[in-house]
Amino acid sequence: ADGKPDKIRLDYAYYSPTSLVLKEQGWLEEALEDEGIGVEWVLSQGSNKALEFLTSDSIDFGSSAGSAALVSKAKGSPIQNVYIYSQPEWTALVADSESGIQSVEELKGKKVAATLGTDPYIFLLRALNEAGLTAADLEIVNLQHGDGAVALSKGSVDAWAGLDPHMARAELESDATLFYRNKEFNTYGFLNVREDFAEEYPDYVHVVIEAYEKAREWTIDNPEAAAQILSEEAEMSLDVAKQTLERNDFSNSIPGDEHRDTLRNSAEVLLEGEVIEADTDIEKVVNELVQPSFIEELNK
Amino acid sequence: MSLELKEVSRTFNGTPAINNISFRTKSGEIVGLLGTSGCGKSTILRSIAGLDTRYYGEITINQKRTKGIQASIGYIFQEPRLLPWLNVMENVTFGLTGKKINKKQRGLDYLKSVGLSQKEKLYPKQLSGGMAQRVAIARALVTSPEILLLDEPFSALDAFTKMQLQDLLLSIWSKYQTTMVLVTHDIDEALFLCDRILILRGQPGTVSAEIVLEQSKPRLRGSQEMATLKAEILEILQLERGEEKSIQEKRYTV
Amino acid sequence: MSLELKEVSRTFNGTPAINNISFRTKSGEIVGLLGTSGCGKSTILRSIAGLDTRYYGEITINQKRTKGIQASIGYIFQEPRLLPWLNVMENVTFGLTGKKINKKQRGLDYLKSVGLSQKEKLYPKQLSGGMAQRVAIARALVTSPEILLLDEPFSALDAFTKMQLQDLLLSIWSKYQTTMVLVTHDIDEALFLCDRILILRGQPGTVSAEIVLEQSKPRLRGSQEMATLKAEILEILQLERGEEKSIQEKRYTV
Amino acid sequence: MSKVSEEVINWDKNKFKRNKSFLSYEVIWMGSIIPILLLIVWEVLSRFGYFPTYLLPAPTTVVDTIINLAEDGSLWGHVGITLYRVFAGFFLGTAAALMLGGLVGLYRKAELLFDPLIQAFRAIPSLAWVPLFILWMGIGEVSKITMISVGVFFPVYLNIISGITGVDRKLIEVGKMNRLSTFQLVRRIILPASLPSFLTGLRSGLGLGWMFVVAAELMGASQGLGYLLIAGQNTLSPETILASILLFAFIGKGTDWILKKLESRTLHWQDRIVKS
Amino acid sequence: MSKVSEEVINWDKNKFKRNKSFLSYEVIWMGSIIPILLLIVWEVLSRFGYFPTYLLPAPTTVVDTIINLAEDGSLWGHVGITLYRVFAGFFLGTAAALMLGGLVGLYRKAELLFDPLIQAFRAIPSLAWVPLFILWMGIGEVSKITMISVGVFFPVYLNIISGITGVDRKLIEVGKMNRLSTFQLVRRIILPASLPSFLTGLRSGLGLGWMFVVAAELMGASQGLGYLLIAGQNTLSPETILASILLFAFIGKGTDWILKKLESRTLHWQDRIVKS
Ligand SMILES: Nc1ncnc2c1ncn2[C@@H]1O[C@H](COP(=O)(O)OP(=O)(O)OP(=O)(O)O)[C@@H](O)[C@H]1O
Ligand SMILES: Nc1ncnc2c1ncn2[C@@H]1O[C@H](COP(=O)(O)OP(=O)(O)OP(=O)(O)O)[C@@H](O)[C@H]1O
Ligand SMILES: [Mg+2]
Ligand SMILES: [Mg+2]
Repeated sequence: ADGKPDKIRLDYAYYSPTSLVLKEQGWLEEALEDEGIGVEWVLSQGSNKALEFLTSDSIDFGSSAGSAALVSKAKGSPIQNVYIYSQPEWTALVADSESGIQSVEELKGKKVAATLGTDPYIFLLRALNEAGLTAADLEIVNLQHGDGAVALSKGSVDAWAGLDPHMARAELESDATLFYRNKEFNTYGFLNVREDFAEEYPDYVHVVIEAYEKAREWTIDNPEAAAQILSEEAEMSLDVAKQTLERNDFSNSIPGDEHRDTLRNSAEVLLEGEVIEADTDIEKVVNELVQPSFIEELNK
Repeated sequence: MSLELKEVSRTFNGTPAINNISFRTKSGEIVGLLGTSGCGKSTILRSIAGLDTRYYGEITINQKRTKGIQASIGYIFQEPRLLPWLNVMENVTFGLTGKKINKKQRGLDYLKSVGLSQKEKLYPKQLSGGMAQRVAIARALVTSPEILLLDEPFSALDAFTKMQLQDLLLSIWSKYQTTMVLVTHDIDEALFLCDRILILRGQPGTVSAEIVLEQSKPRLRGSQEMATLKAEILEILQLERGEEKSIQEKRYTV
Repeated sequence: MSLELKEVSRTFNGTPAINNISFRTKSGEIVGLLGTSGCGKSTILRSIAGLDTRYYGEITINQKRTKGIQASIGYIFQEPRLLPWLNVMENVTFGLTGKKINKKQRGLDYLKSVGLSQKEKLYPKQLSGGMAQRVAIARALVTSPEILLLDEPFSALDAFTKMQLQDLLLSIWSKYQTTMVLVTHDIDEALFLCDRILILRGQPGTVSAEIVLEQSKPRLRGSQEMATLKAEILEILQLERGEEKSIQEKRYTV
Repeated sequence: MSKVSEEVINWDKNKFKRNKSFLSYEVIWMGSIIPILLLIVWEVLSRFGYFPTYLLPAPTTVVDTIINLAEDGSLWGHVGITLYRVFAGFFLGTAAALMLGGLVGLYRKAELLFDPLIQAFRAIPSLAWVPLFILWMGIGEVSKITMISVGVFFPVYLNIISGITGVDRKLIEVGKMNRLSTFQLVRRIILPASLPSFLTGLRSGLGLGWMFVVAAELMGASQGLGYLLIAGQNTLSPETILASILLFAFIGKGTDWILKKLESRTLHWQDRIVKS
Repeated sequence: MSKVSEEVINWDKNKFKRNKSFLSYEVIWMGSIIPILLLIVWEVLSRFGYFPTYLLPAPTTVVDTIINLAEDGSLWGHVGITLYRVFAGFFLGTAAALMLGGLVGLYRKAELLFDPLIQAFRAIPSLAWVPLFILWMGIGEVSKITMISVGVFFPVYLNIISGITGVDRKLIEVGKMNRLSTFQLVRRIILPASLPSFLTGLRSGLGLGWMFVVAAELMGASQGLGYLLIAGQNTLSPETILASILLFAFIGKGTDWILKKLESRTLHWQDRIVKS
């Protein structure tokens, strides 16, 4: 494993502000320039796309929600999580303020929009679980994130398991209120690498993580500028971008036990929903997925 | 029904096809149009039928000036124009309205007249050229129109089928007193059927001669009288073809 | 090129159209087919051309038994069958190969022969029935085929245009010694052009009489000899139509 | 009738019969060659690990998935509801296309008024309609069926217009001489004459209807083949995706087969060349 | 030539001329009535708050968005790359449809072999292909263009076959009597005779090509109209969604207009009825 790749392919995504900052600042290109290694940026429109690109060997590093990475890993995709780009609070339960819905318990018998298998969906199930309800107690309508916002404001559904930036915008520009928030139920932003790549070029995993660390620190130091970048890249208004950024916690970037716990808890819900096979060895999957070794080596 | 054309002209994209055609038919008269290929015979029929309205001049039917499709005109086109998705019987009864059983009976009668009984189930693609033309003839006759326009109706038929259908036409004429305009290339046919023959000439076509036949119908085929007349007509035609000099309208009376 | 049919039969969906048709033409001979509508004349031509191969029996061209399309057969169909997306000139030169300029010159020559010079830019939808038929004739003649099959080529034409084209056909025949099979309803035409006339009868069609004309071409139109022969042919035809009794093959020699 | 001609008849009939039974056998047999070959190649490649199963499971796995769906009964729900939506959308879309296509095909005024707008709408992707449809019609069956009918509409509309403008003037004149009203002219001449084009439009439209199912079932469905596909994509389970693809292919082919039969039934009058 | 007939000529020519200029004016004018009405209704409803602006902004807002895109230059990038993909996919798809459609239309063997499979594929939605295409071809331009060509393929294919089977046997026989080879027969008779159907297929196919752009640009694009649409959906900016819809409609209409012109150019020989 002493070779070097021709180029490194990373994704960038509007749900990962650090990736936008990194792409904008060009630090990775700088770091690799001397070795003659190119950098290729690919836009991911969502976690599932990022994972699709990863597993089909279209990119080397991909950003996804932790739960999505877990599902993918459980299905056998050769990926590892080497870095946490943020702890976002990107999902919450949203209702129209006029509807008077105040708590999760009130959802009983109501229609709730969520996108099957995604973080908001897991969030919803966990919230229900906590409130002593199950999916059978209400009607979950499968709608894409954006369509859920429309359906909510149209009154087609009573509540919506929202996702930023849709949620931020709905909050800012309409009567939507986030009636249930829980940062713990969000499954973090995972930066995943293909196992092949990690095995063959461990050094370059370090290089990428280093660059990401630089971007993370810069984002913490320059929230205004970061919001500017986000709003420009994703063509969203500055207010929405700021709101979105505020709900991201960039303090911890090392994959660890808290992440494993969240994944285990998510796995329970996913097993129940038959999104992952009943005979999956969750413990093994979680341990194989979460690989703090690269960043730990780097920090040494 | 009487029919009159007054100075009818028609141009296609700047090229005149007929020029100042005028004639008049009494009710129940059979008028023949003779003329070289491309001189505008079909164009005249289309104008009378109302299928072509971009002519200059005036066409009156029963003293009423008209433009556009007229009721009770039957048209036998130069080509059979059968509807390929209908079988022979359905093609023949296409223009009939009323009870199905009556339509069928009428259709069968006329199919028999044109010598196509037992062929009613065939589709147009299974017909010979002459059979298709006969179906088209039956289709036009079966509605008993008051004015009948015939564009070389029998040209695809052998001598005897032709004679038979000429007789059929005459019997229909004597029954309904149908006014007819008959385009034909067969001088014998014109002499056998028509009360008046117009000879068209040139491009654009103009009426160059008008022959009135006063002998009553049915006439004898191949009589001596006819033969002389035929020779005369041939001469007129030949003259025209020979040179392009203007010929004054002549009126022959037999 | 010589041509021979041996006991050719063809049925369509169980209905026989022709039955045991046999005849032979020498090279450069013109054979006429006369018969009532629907008796199978076009079917015979289609079999010779190779457009229809589902016949029974044997067809030999130049002593070679064949089935399928043959080189250097020209076919004038019963309908004009012009390609609607090509103009007159392009239709006429459709079958020609070689340099464009040569093709055009040949096309112009033949268009002139059929009386359509100056019409080369028109599209089929702008032609009269007779003009379309003449374009089709020019299209078949322009390739100088060694065998020419003509299915009522002149039926849509007026008497004089018809004569002109008959003369054209004869001039081509005398230049290239083309073998021809000519389907026609015009007895005069058959007598003027053919070396032999086959009269078909019935449905399914069979050969009921064969008339050999030994007078050399070009012949005089309307001669006394022709007139007698015409009467004779009419009689044969009439006999057949009158009743369905079998007629033994007769050989007339003039 | 002579002996030979009787022979000729029998020979012809026999050939016809033989051809017929021979044909249906041949049709199925030859039609299966390529799909079966593809399946075998796919299975073998999967078995030998050329395609990792987390990306492209073997056909047997996919078929297993379908069988599982069938056994727990949910398959019929998916297929049934989607079939219902497609058929409803198909009829709606076809009806609208017939009306508008007829108007635009027959009247110049209608063409000038409507055609430009319709042609502009034709390029808008199904996914783009989703938020608008939710906004206008909510997330019930109405919006789903309307979405599918939008897909069906365009090819049918285009083919109807092309069919109408392609009708031979000569045949229309026959109708006019028989004093048909505009409506009768359409029903008795224009429709049958443009039938080949219309049927092609129907087949194209039905295909597009199947394609629009996904967009339709993005609008709050909890059953259906499109839902299955989306759920498969969201839960990263390729066997569900492939199962839904296979079902789309099979059922789509089935519905198309019906139209194809209809086509050969109603177009027997066409004077076509016999294929070699 | 007499005086009257000369008059007739001039009158005819004048009428022709007047019609022409009158027409193009009328065409634009009448074609705009309905779109403009719709826009006004939309604008008014938005202004009066009937549609909440965060769901359906007013047309003026949408146009502003487009103008902004144009000003910062990114519009040309989006439009350019999508146009490139659509055109490349269009040519590829049409070429494939011509080849396969020709084979299937002309040879019974080819029909039996290929047609069943192709018909089955026709019902598979564009989104379903996305994961497979990424798997087989990665996320470069190749997979995007292929995706679009898949969309273009089917309607063109269907219409070619319908066109070929609808060619009058009589005309094909003319070709045969002129000893054309199969290839020449196709080029000189079958293709021109089936041109109306083929062109309808092209127009249908181009429309579908535009629709498949979204699926294509789901495969790792960062520019293009489909990208704009998806990005708009993902970042919940309805003005971007609507801007992309408007652009789809305009540019789709534009490309269709080219084909429509081509159609009326090449089909002038059709003997059609003049519309009232
Ligand atoms: N494709 C076909 N399918 C079924 N029957 C056919 C077909 N073609 C011809 N026939 C039948 O064969 C018979 C002979 O037809 P053919 O066209 O040879 O007649 P023909 O002698 O040329 O008549 P005409 O002088 O009217 O053109 C007719 O009865 C016709 O119905
Ligand atoms: N639609 C058209 N467009 C342009 N020119 C036309 C059209 N229809 C007819 N013509 C022209 O008008 C002239 C007369 O045509 P018409 O069909 O009336 O002739 P016709 O006397 O019936 O000839 P034929 O005996 O050959 O049928 C021809 O020169 C023809 O080219
Ligand atoms: Mg005419
Ligand atoms: Mg014939």
